[in-house]
Amino acid sequence: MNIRVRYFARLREKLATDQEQLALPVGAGDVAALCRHLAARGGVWAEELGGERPLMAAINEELKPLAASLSDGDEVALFPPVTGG
Amino acid sequence: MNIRVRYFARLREKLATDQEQLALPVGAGDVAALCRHLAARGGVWAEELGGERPLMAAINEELKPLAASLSDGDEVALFPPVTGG
Amino acid sequence: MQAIAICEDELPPVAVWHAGACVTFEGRVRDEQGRVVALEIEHYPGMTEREIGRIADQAAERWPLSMVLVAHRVGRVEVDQLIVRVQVAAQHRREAFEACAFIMDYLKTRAPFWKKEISVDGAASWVEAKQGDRDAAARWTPADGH
Amino acid sequence: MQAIAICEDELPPVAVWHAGACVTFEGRVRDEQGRVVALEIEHYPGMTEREIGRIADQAAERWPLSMVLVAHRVGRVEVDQLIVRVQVAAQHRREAFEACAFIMDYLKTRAPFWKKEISVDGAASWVEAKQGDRDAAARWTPADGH
Repeated sequence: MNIRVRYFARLREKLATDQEQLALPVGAGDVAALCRHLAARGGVWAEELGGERPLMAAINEELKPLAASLSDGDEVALFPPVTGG
Repeated sequence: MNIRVRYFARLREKLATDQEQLALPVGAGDVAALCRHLAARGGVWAEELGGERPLMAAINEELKPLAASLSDGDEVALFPPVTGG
Repeated sequence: MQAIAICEDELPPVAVWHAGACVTFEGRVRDEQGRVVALEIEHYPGMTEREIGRIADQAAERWPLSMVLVAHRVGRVEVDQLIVRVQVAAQHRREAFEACAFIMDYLKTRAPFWKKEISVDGAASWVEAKQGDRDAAARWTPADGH
Repeated sequence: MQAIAICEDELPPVAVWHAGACVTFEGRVRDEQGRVVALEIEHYPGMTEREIGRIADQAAERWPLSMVLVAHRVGRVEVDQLIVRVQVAAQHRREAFEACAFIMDYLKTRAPFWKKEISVDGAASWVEAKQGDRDAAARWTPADGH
């Protein structure tokens, strides 16, 4: 299952990347599982995505809870709580 | 005790007057007593000021309850509930 | 800063402000399904300005505001023209929203204006005060826990 | 009528509207006691417009509205410049006030914008989300009885 992951704001800066393509095992689960997968890289990945810091997620440009399931071709965005307005 | 009484909106039209000077006995009481005094004229005065229709009052350009006391030289305004804004 | 304008002609333009947040309310003459062509607005010169000043002062006591402007038409106002503008600036949005709504609710129930509707056939009738406006103003009194 | 503008430059002028009531919220960059000279606002192009559209749709489902306009700056915004405008028109003032406050509360907690403060010495730091904004948004959810 292929997904694109995008990072914004503090995450984009800390992870030093704004997006990447990932190939995950089929049925790899939900956004939280994706975060665990990424946090396993260690370093800033563990710091930012290991569950210590508040995180929001969108799937295909729509806000979703971390328990939302992923499908092949999804664009997942991970970002800190929004601060517009 | 001399007071000026002003009428606005529907009252001004129905009573066919916008203001008058009145000489009342000293200690003539409150706005409600003034209304009874005026309503005793009968006709439209009784209809408008006899207690059947909602009424607001101001003394010296400040909203007051009908139980507010009058003093010599006061300007009393009587009018229907306001509808601005 | 507080300013009150009672206008026989068009309302002045919206003011420039300097703060974090600004909420502006504007009301226009509605045609009421084509029935109404204009309003005639009577007021109590002198008291009108003083009462609106008291309402603005009360708002400034309840919330930290940096600007309150109230402008209101009197005389004949045609359908679709502005009747009233209340513009409130504050550091934070909640204060600006609440103060602006408070001023409108009090203006509707305390400022000495009376509207007369002029209909298509030239007939004129005084607008009756609405219970909804009295209820809206009552929600700001301490008895309601606000 | 619904329109959303994500602006790299100044916000468009306030729109002409035709209804009984209009409430406009505007927010400016505060200097935070002289500490801040500008904001840099990042967003998620595509999602930003869609999410604001969903927020405006939710407002239009809750209240009968005749117009919703949302304009928001992105990129560098200097102190005292406008960041955001939400303009809502409706037949009655209560609906316009509530819908405008609702849209602002949801915009603050759901639209994908992130602010970075640029200080006098050139240092940049991401603004942290505020619990007060989450509380403000939560008051519109059914669990709170609203």
